[in-house]
Amino acid sequence: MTVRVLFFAYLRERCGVREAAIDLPEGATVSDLWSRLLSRFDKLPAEPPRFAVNRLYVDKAHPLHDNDELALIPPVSGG
Amino acid sequence: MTVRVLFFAYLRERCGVREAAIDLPEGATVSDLWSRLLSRFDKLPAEPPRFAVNRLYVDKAHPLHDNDELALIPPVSGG
Amino acid sequence: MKSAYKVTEISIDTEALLAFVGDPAAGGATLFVGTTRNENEGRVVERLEYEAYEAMAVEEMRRIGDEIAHRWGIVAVSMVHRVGVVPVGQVSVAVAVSAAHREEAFAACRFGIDTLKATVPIWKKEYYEGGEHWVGPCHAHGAAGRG
Amino acid sequence: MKSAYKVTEISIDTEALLAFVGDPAAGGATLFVGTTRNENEGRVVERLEYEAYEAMAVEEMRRIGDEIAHRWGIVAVSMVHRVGVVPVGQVSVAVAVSAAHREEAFAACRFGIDTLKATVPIWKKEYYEGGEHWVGPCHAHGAAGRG
Repeated sequence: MTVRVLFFAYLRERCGVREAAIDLPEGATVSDLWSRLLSRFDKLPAEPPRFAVNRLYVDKAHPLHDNDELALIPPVSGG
Repeated sequence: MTVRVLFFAYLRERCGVREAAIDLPEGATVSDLWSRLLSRFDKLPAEPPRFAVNRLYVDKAHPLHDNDELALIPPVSGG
Repeated sequence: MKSAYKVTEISIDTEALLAFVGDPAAGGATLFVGTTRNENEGRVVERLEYEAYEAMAVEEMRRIGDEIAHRWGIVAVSMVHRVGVVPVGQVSVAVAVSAAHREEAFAACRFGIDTLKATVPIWKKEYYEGGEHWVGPCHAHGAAGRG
Repeated sequence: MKSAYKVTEISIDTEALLAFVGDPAAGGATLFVGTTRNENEGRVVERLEYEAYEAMAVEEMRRIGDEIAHRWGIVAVSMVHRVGVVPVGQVSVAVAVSAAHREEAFAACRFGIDTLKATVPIWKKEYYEGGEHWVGPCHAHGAAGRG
């Protein structure tokens, strides 16, 4: 399956990318995806940000599905 | 001395007057003025309203002076 | 501290109020507007009519503003009350406060409207289906006179 | 309950927001606006620039609005956040809530802005004299990468 990953704010600037398509084996979780991202983007910090899948906050155990949209959410600072 | 008395809202409507000039002996207090008003306006309720002298809330013991402006302040309901 | 207080017979311009309290030193502003509701205690309200002891009302608003400035670090405050007829849905009162941070803006605005309603000499007459009356905490207007 | 949520690249029209939440059943409305301050933690701020995960930001605002409606009896709620450059003194965010009574309007508006700041995926970059940085609770943007 393929998951679309979105980068925002300082993560977008550090990694130099707005989005990436990542292939994963069936049954992969957010945690698995994060490991994959760490190996691909060496500017990512070791400490994970918050994650949102299809525009909802989820935890790292959340199972992923084909065509999911996963966003890396650094600490928000709207207002 | 003479004190100018202002009537508002339901007191103005009941007494049918917006203001009145009341003569008082030197040394008179708000309490004395209220007694005078009660004898002159029989539509005034026995229970006194709040009083303001020269646009400041005062208690009944407040001494009056010539040309003071005393307002009868029924329960306020702005907002 | 910037401040402005007014009693007005025309519509309250909330945009002007927000512009007045706006300031480069302010991180936020809280505005409260009171509007005429179409219902009160089960009665269908047609309109409200406000009467003010205008000179004292403005002075009392200023005292509230000074108290706000004393209690909280604020940037600007403004209070406006309308008098005369206020149709359903229209604004009768507005309180705006700006401050460096929102905590102060909220607390000061809330204190402002609460205190205004308790102390500023303004009276509301409610015109409802089938009657009218002066609104008061104790419905004192309904008390019998002595005469 | 009426509600409206938006992310916008142009100036926030607070008058339109107040008009939207206005309703004959509302006794009042509370509006909070966040504005760009000329100073932050001792730095002279020149402007802010906001970035949003727009689709989720609007959904998250809606979730906050639904939570507000669940907790308080309100008449209407609206939230708008601006993205792109917001010069000093201008409005970056606005939350408006109307309700039958002011207690609800204040509590719901305060909850709205507090929760928006904690959960809505929007990021602020501060441009100050001598530099720029992404604003975050832990200044995580300054953390070293692994590579």
